[in-house]
Amino acid sequence: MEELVRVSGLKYTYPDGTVLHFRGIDFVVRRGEKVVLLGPNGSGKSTLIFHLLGLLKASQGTIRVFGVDPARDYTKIRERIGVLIQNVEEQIIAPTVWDDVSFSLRNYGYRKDDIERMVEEVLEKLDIKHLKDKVPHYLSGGEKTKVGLAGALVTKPELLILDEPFEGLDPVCRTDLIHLLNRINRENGTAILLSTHNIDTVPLIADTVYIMAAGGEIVTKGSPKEIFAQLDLLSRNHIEPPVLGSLFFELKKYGVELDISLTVEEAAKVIADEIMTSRKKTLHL
Amino acid sequence: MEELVRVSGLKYTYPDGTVLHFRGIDFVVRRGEKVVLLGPNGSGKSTLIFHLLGLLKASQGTIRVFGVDPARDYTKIRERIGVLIQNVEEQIIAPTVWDDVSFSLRNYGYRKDDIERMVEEVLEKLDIKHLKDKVPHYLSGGEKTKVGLAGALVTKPELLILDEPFEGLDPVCRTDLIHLLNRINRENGTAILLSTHNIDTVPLIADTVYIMAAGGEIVTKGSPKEIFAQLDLLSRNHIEPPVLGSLFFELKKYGVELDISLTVEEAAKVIADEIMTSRKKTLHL
Amino acid sequence: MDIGIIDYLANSGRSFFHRASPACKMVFVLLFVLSIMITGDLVVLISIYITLLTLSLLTDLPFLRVVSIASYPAIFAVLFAIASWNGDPIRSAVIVFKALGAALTMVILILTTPYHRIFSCIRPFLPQVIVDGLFLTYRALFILLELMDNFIRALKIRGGLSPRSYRKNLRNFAQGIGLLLVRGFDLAERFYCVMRVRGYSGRLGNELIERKFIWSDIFIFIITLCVCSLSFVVRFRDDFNRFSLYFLYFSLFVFVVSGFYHIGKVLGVRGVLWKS
Amino acid sequence: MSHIHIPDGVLPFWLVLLGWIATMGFLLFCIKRVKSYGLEHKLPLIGVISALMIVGMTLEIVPIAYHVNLSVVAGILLGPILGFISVFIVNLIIAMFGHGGITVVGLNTLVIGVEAVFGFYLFRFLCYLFKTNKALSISFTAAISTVFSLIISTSFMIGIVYVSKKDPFEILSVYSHKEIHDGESDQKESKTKSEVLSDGKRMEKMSILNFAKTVLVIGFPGWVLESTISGLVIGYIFRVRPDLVFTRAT
Repeated sequence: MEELVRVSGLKYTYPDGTVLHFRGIDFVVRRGEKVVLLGPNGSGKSTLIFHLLGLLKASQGTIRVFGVDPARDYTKIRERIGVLIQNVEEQIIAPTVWDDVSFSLRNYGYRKDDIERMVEEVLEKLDIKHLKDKVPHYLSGGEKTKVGLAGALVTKPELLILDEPFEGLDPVCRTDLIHLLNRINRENGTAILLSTHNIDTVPLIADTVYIMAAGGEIVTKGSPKEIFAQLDLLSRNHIEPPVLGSLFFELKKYGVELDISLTVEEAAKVIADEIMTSRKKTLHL
Repeated sequence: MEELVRVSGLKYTYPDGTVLHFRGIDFVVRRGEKVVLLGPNGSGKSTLIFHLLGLLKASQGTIRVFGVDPARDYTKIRERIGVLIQNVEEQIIAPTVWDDVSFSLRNYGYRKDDIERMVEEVLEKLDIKHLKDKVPHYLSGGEKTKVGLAGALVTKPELLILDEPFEGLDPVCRTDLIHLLNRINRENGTAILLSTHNIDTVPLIADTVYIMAAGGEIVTKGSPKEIFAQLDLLSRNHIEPPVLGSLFFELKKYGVELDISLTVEEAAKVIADEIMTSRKKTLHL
Repeated sequence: MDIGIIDYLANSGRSFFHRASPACKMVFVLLFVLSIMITGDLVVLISIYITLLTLSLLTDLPFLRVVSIASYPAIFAVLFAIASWNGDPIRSAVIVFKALGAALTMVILILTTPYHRIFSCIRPFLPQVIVDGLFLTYRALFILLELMDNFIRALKIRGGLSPRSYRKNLRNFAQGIGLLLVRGFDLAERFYCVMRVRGYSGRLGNELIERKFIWSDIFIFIITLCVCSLSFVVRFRDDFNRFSLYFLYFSLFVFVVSGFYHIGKVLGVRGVLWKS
Repeated sequence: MSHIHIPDGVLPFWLVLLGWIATMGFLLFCIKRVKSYGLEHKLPLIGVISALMIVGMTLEIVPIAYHVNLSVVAGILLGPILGFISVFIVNLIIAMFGHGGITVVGLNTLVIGVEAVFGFYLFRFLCYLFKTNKALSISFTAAISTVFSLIISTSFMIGIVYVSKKDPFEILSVYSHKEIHDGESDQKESKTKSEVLSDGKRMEKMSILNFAKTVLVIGFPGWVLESTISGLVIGYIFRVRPDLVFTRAT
């Protein structure tokens, strides 16, 4: 698959002198892929994302987004990228929902009726048409996230970048958002790059997970299952494994070795199967 | 045990006319108890807490905190309550950590050497003595929470109230905080009242859980185990059950009925036991 | 000055005044303020003020609150009046009523029209930077107000606000403002990032304006025209002075009638007096 | 009330118009300068600081109508150019609350803009002069700058009222104009006219003095409040983020 993003050997020095060095594995996002960047607070997830958006300039290393260096040519690729930064609240800058969702279209110089149509479409898709004329500060947290997302999706980007989108959402809103993102990925083939420290959401959305350690090192990558089998690696990097991962790990200690499953349904099936087969054997004998 | 807090039949009308009515069960916190208030965003958890702190005045119902009505006599009880409200950032008022931790002591008119001693003590306890002269603005999220907590604990309160303390913390910081709170509760006998929508933390800290529904109704109370056995009640109130709770629920569907356990270790033990007994039976036969 | 409440009332109101087009209400403001400015006749000024009171009844908003919000400049006007006192009470009254009338006009506008609508109406008359500055200010205002609420709450909980220790309060407030400023700079930085990422090129807000003319527009327009022409006539045709009293009686009559109407039908007694 | 918001209807039309023209002129100049610094970067700052000034006004620190303006703080942090733009935005918005006249936004902007601009230069100058680099002395310097800027802006405001040359009555009241007008045909009446004029002059002198006195008396507690707060705020910011106090001025 075509590579949309590749970051390698990135080094960035903060104004206070701290250095973030993205060593180790190259960071890659391919077309249509759902990538999760997992790491503790302060591991540099946001910094990495800021580099992809051309907001920071690396002192070393290469960054390619759609084949160009975003620090220099972000305007060339900006319509192909949708962004939802941390604190959605601060991402909504226009006075009404409609204005905010149409913000980038208007600034990119789209035609008026095109704008109307595209905004209508995206509001419909996210099911927030009724909020059109609302003022952002009267929206709930979940609604704000959706409005922010609508603003990011309105240009029909090929790559959607989300920085800690689950922050401040309650579990129900979070699940909603995950379903929505998966749908967008499925229907439009939009690649998704998402940073989070909420590990429980990872299995529900990720094709590929990158684990970042403090200081910016990319420790490992892999599918959620591969990653969560390496419990020691996770805990070494201050990442708490998901509950089910730990459960299977604990079971191993009791001598019960089962395939790791990361959704409740699968896990229940695996465990129940194991118990049933044991029982059946009992019966058969 | 002595009741520290009792709220019954509270009714509050927001400026926009929305009414929050805490119907149903009385809300009670006893000395030394750890109570968790669980509910989706907008269910009125914060509103309830604001009432306890005398920040809002109920139009109906009674509130007793240490036997007095906080809306009228909060100053009488303020030294017995430590508070960490949502958004620690705005709660850290003073320009350095020391100034901030000593803030309430200075306002309550403590003597200078008492202040020094008490601040020293609490910083020691929370293991943040090295931050003493730091500017809070530059601290990490976890450190900020600790500083806020130190400011709340410095008067050695009998009741500690925390509103969504886990918001914005990564899992490792969260676990840290939970351990810390449990320790404080154990060592000083401080009662803890904590509101959250993060259900996975509940079994780790709660003695008693109150479930709130949208509109302020207190739907049910009980120990974590009792609560999480009622999966349908949770989902009806837009609360996602914890992963292990759902797992046991799913297992039931396969005909495997086990005792619900809410920590990974326990759950692993229960499942492993079940599998082992089945296997053993096999062997015995 | 409770900005939160004002904004809420403007956004949530459903009266015919709220529904009227912002442009029409701008014309209303323009002509009413003009009428107030050009006239020097106290009777006419009082009549205009009473007409404005009637209009504020028609906004379905808590009446006393509206009037009290609009009474703030009276403090300054009284100051100007006292300062130039020469024994003529009428002259002072004229000064005060001019300020009151103009303020009430503005307040009716602001309580029935969301800010951003007003900004987009004045957009053609101001440089783009200022308009975008206004939009951003408006947006930042509510984020900062929330921060300030949190801060005040923290202050109350931690004993930083005591009724009589002004020195301590002053100090703590200053820290709070400092805190907000520091947070504000962070906020500005993030706004900047967002604007860059989303391709800001000098257009922030309010593009979606429906240009429908509804009957409430016509109603407001007619009243405005009446008041304005009366004020002009009285100002420039001296022989018309003696009729200004009729204007006063008439406006008073309308006010009383609509007052009763509202007490009875729309709001109920409590609502008219003080609905919080 | 560290400064007086001039309400609608007390100043003559020509002065109000002049105020608008001057303010617009300055604004255009400022905007041109800002554009050369990069609008994208400065606009959010203007928005946020303006919002903060308004938030500051809602804080009732001492009951009654005293509130802080933070115009000098805005000046110090933003610099004179951005500071002036901010002041205009704030004035326009608060005029919509009926808080200070809508027709005199121009003049009010000039008055408070003077505060911000002078505050900035005074603060920088005093810091340079005394080589202040401690939080306490920074606070003190900011407070002193605030006091002087307030004196300057208040004098400027009194000046504006004086320049309007008339005491408000003559401009406002149709009758006085009319009396003078009607008298022109008649000799005897014209004497009355000169009497009226000299009378007016005397009254005018007295009233401007009265006005100045009242403004100073009422303003004084406001000045103390405003400069204390401004000093403390700048001191706080200097302790927390010193880089903000001495950024390159715009």
